[in-house]
Amino acid sequence: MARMKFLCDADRCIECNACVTACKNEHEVPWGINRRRVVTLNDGKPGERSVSMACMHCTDAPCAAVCPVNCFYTTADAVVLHSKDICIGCGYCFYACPFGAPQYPKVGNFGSRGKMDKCTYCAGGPESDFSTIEYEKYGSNRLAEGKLPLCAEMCSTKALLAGDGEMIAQIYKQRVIKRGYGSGAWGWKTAYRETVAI
Amino acid sequence: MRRTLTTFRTLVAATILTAAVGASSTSFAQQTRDGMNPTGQNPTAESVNEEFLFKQDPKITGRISIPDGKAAHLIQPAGRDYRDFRERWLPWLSALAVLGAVALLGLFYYFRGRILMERGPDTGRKILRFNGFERFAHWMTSSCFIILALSGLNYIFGKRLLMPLIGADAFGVVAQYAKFSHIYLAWPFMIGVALMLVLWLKDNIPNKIDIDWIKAFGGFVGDKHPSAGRFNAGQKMVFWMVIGFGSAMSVTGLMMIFPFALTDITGMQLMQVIHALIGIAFIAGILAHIYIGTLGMEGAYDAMGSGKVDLGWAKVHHDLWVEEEQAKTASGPQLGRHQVPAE
Amino acid sequence: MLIKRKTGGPGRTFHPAVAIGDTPRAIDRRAFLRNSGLVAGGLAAAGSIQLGSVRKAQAAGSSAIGPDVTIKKNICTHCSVGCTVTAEVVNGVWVGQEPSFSSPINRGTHCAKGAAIRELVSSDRRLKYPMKMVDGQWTRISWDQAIDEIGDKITGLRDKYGPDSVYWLGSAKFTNEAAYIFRKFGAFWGTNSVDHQARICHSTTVAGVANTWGYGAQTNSYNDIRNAKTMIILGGNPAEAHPVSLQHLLSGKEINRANMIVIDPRFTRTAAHATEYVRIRSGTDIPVVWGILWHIFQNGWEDKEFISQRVYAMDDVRKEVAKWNPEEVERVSGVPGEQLRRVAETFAKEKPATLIWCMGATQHTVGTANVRALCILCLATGNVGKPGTGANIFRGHTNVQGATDMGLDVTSLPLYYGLVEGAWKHWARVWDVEYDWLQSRFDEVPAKAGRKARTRKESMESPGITSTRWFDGVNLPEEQVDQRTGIKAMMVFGHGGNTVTRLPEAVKGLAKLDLLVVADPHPTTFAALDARRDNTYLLPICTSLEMDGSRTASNRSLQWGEQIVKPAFESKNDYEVVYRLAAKLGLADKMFKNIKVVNGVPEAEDILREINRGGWSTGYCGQSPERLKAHMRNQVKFDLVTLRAPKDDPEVGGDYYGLPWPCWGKPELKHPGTHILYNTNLHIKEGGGTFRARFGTERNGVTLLAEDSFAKGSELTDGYPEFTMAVFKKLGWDKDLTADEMASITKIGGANIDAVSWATDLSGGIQRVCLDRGVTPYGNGKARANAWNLPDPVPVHREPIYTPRPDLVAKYPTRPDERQLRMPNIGFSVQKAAVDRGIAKDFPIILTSGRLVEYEGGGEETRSNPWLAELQQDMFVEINTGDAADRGIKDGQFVWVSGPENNAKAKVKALVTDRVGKGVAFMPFHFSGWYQGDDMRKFYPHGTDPVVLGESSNNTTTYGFDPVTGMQETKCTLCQIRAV
Amino acid sequence: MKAFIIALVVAVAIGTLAAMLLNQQQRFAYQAFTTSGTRVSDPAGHSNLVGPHWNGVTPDPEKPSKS
Repeated sequence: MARMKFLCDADRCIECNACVTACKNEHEVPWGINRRRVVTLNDGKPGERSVSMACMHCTDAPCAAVCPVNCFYTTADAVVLHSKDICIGCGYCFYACPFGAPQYPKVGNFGSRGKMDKCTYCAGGPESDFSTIEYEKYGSNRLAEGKLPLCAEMCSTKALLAGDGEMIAQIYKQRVIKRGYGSGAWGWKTAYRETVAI
Repeated sequence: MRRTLTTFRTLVAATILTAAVGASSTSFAQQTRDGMNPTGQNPTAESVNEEFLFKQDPKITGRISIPDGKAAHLIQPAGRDYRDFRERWLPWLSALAVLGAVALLGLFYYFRGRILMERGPDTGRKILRFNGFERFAHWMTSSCFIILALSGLNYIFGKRLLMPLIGADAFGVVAQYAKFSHIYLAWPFMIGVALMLVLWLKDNIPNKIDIDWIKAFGGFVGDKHPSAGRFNAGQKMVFWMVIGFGSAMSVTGLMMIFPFALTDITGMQLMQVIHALIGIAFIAGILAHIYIGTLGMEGAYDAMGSGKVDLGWAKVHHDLWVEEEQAKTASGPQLGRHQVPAE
Repeated sequence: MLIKRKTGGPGRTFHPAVAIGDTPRAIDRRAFLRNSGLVAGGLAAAGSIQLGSVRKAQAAGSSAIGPDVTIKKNICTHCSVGCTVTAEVVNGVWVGQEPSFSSPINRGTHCAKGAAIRELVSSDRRLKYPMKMVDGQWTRISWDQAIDEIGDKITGLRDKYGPDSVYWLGSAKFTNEAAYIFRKFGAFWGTNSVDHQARICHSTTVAGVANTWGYGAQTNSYNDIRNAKTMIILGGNPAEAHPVSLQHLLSGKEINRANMIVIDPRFTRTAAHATEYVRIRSGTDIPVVWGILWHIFQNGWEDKEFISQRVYAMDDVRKEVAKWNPEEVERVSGVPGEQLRRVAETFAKEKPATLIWCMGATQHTVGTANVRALCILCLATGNVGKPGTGANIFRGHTNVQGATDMGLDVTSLPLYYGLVEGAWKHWARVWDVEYDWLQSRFDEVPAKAGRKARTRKESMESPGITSTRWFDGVNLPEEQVDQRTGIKAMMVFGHGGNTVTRLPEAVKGLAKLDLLVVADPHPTTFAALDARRDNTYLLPICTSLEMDGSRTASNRSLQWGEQIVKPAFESKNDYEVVYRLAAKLGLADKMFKNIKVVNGVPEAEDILREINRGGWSTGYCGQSPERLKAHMRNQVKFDLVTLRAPKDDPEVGGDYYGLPWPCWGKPELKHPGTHILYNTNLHIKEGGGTFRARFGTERNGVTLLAEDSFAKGSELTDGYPEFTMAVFKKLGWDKDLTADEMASITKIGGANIDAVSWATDLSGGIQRVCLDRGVTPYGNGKARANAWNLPDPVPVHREPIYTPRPDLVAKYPTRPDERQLRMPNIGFSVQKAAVDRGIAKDFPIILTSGRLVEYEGGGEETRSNPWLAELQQDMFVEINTGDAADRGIKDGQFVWVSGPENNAKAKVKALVTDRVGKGVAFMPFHFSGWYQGDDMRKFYPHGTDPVVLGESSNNTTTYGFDPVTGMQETKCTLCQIRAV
Repeated sequence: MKAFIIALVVAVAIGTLAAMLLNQQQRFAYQAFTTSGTRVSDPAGHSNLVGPHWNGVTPDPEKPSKS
């Protein structure tokens, strides 16, 4: 059984934001909601690195744990999804999420922020696959089409890897061995309690 | 004891966390200025990595072009600690606090029983203890409190207790409305707390009499009644608990109603922790208050119900206050005979 | 109308049996709810594992949309890399984008712009119908009315002021075919003032590179950079400007452990991935390059054999380089000698090495000289004409290479034939019109201001006014403009108004124009500067995603893009609009004599065939539409590194992807195209070549032909001149020509058959014979280290007009005032005045500009795309932390950036960063819509305002033009920054 | 009892008022994450995840989706 993960090779990431707009394009995500984003560390200084970040679909996901209404579930591919029918928009998942993934359609007060939205690993939601309603609530369901998340598929330098955790770790390892450097699998320790050993 | 310690540790950790953020950001800024000219350096060789950044700051923060400050935090592992608190400790703590309070009160009831009114010469005569406005303030605050407490507990226990019973869909709806009520009824609650502060502050200033009252265990043990003014030390404690916890809940609650308005993610987590911890303590405290006001003492409910108490009872429990009131009006507010409540 | 992706069939119900039975999935909603109802924590997943394993197997064949989805391929319009865009279309609506994994260029990937390109077509900010400004108000009009009125007005202007009074500004976003008919239209109209964006991006590259070794284009390709062991990126930030190219660069860097050296005033996103970063002062590229060469010559690291065989006059360069010892280089550029020595040694020794440059090198008053110096560095180290080497020039727009090739250039007819009589006669033959008639279309210019009068023929052969100076052509006194009158009308097709320097002057010019026509998907800055009340027209043009045609990527590969959807709203494609205008002017019959027109729209394929018929000089003759379409069908067959398809492939066997020009001979010859220019290790039939013998055979007794160097399999084993019938006769090769070919050549040559050359022979016979004999049709010459026809034959350093180092001006002054391209260039006077007035004291910060990854060019299109606009919502200036602290400026606050001319100022946000060094500020050039602190949003036609507006960086840019091409100076001026 | 009833009524009234005020000052993400240089169109109808199903409430299956 595949265990889906994301891995951003920061030595390849050039902050081109293709992942961000690919996500918008695929799911028609409105302005103000960024399921994926690119953060630049050490900006303008030697050692500067950019990292593309979205929901990492954690092992034992903290969002799912703290959710007061248990609206999260993990698929067989280890993708962490949630039901917008049950979500009450309380925002606890944002506090617990190490990666700032949850987004809310309204900003301001807690009372009516709308249903939480986050990266679905292009795997839709609890509604039946390819239904209109699934698309409108969660975006398209590429995984069920046998495709991977579009952000990773369109990454300009192939920095962002998506797929089975072991496979992408292997790809990353080979890259690091080949080129002789690598700043590590960002967020893996926090998300999966493991890291890619080189 | 271990549990309280852990709670304390979580709190302390959270505080240190916030302090550390401030401290490390200054050192980072200095570094910025020094490392100004990267001429001649090999940017590939010196890339930053997670380990290095986590040494500088418990969360990794960078630059992002979208105007959303939250998004600039790349990784904040503190979310894991928050989750630990919320899922591992909080349910047990709150269960212990609430059930513990109920159990203690049960024990107290079992051993002490209902405190019955002592019959005396003034039994049957009434004295106005709380006027209509005071009662209004009390009931507004307390009714809101009950809803807030229940909806608050729902955040912790709903999915564990209610959801299996009624199913996810129904629970989703219930939780949604519980959330709405929690947010919106917080406002009358806050107003109520403020009103109570204004109404009863002058009668709740601690004084020497309170020490004697406490020394005498408030008369709960034994049958001698210590003197007390309008409010005895126990009631004052309830008052100050309501004011203190109420305002703490209000401040943290407001911070949470307007997320990220004044603080960042670490602050939000801290607010959550404080709100939850005080919340359960508050609930436990108020349970005791409810017990004494209703079941614990004979005819208690009518004190806040009608506002009038039995003069005899008042003379026993609040002798100084009765003297004061009777000094104001020669006749005193003596009303018809009735069953006499207390609080 | 379906406007967004929705599922094709009716939505499924939520009956559990249906949900589970129809589409097995990891966990269906009901199952999930049951689980979460039963267990509090993470057991939900465990309960679903079985379901999940079933799903994987069954879901593979399903599609999100259903059977009625069609796939269309076009090319991303946002840079020159040439990424294939794969569109999913349902019922004529573009509903989704898929990665184009089969394209050897982008391999599925995109940058932010490419990944968001679908929005361009459905954008609600597009110009929806033709509009006309009536007394300051935008009014909707019909296409017929628009064409009618515009046609009448330009005819009136032509009658009154002559054809040169109307300026034709074309676009690098045109397809090749559109660029070609636009240039042809200019010729038929009778002016050479036909220009496009290449003027302001790589005109100096084209001039500099072509003057060095023959053709003004990238010598290798993005993919070929994977072979490099060393790459220097000078004045370029491909990580933001060409992100997909970084895929190839970084792969090369990783696989070969290549050195990646970035030389730039700014620590860019590219520099972050470099192995060495060299920070220079803006405008000191020549000292730095000469400084590198100083070490190379000093240590004998140059490629002596290469120089002696294939380079002319390298010794002239040695003399100039000798002046640039490490001390002087450091004094002028700030780069320590030790570092340059390291760079020099790496570049010369760790070969193959390539040099990559972009607008940081080209957009200077010394742009052409910069480019020449860079070419010389490649030549000195023998890094040209082999895999992994070369001048890899990254161009800016989707088809800026093609549009340049097609002659949207004031100095040339299509395909670099120039403006000489022979060129006009060649194209007159291709177009099947009388040369005399063409000549009659041009203007007679009376003598003025001491200049001689000009005949029609002389006008025809005199370069036009450059797009960088159009407003000078309006504003300057008429006697200073070298044509009958100044410019009276601007016909702007697909070109922003904010990309040219000195915007305040442009605003003045706009106000004075008799007519302004903007034909674009968006209104552009031209329409929104609030300078005009009347005689202004907006024509909605569709994006090139909505039309067929070929585009030439930076690596000279042509790719055929097919129309994805029909033009949105009332917009029309360029072909139709040019055709309608031509029809209105009565030129259509002549212009489209040999081009098929279907329902009023010329057919792209047929235009390309005409290009093929005339494009001999640049090898645009072999890329028939059929071949290009076959390449798009067979993308997956081309190799990632060599870009070549296997020889045994029935459709594209042996071809290089996109038939990179030169693709010699007629399409039937099946020349594979030329992946790497001047590569002598390959037979010309396999894409080999030599340096072009373009400048004669000898000069001052020294040969200009190659010595002992020739392409593999060549019958001539030494240098040789370009092939004409005269040379053919001498060699006896004329006998190889067929009767038909001879007949055609005889017809062309008339009395002087000897003059018919490889470039003018319409039969293709000369090229065919050349190929058979393994020789390059354009000859086998030497590259020129000394280009004697240029103002500075050997590049010399010249301080920028507005330099922060006035102390260096005496030693390194800019060129004296002179006249170029119908205009005075008074750079020297301006520089002198700036030094005398002590400008550098009042404006102590160097202002440079560049690109952001989210936006492109003038940015109207990309700033109207919410997916991109969200990521860059404010115009900003990057200011060094030290400079910001001195001025009390905080990150994110508004500041005034003021420039030394026109009291110019711009209100922008400060981005405090160490990307720029102390004393340097950087602004992106994509913004417009704010002008000197005022929001101009209300001046856009209702609803067409871009999502994001901001100050244009060109509000504060200043005077300065390259003497060869009129390139503007955008990379080095001065400014002052103050908190608002 | 009267005080109690009034208290409940007033509590509900204040709560409702608070709800109204809070909802009034509520801003959509597209409004909140926008700066002075921008004019953003209302994403409803243009974007997914908003519009008729903004809150994730299951829509009437009979209602045809916008096409």
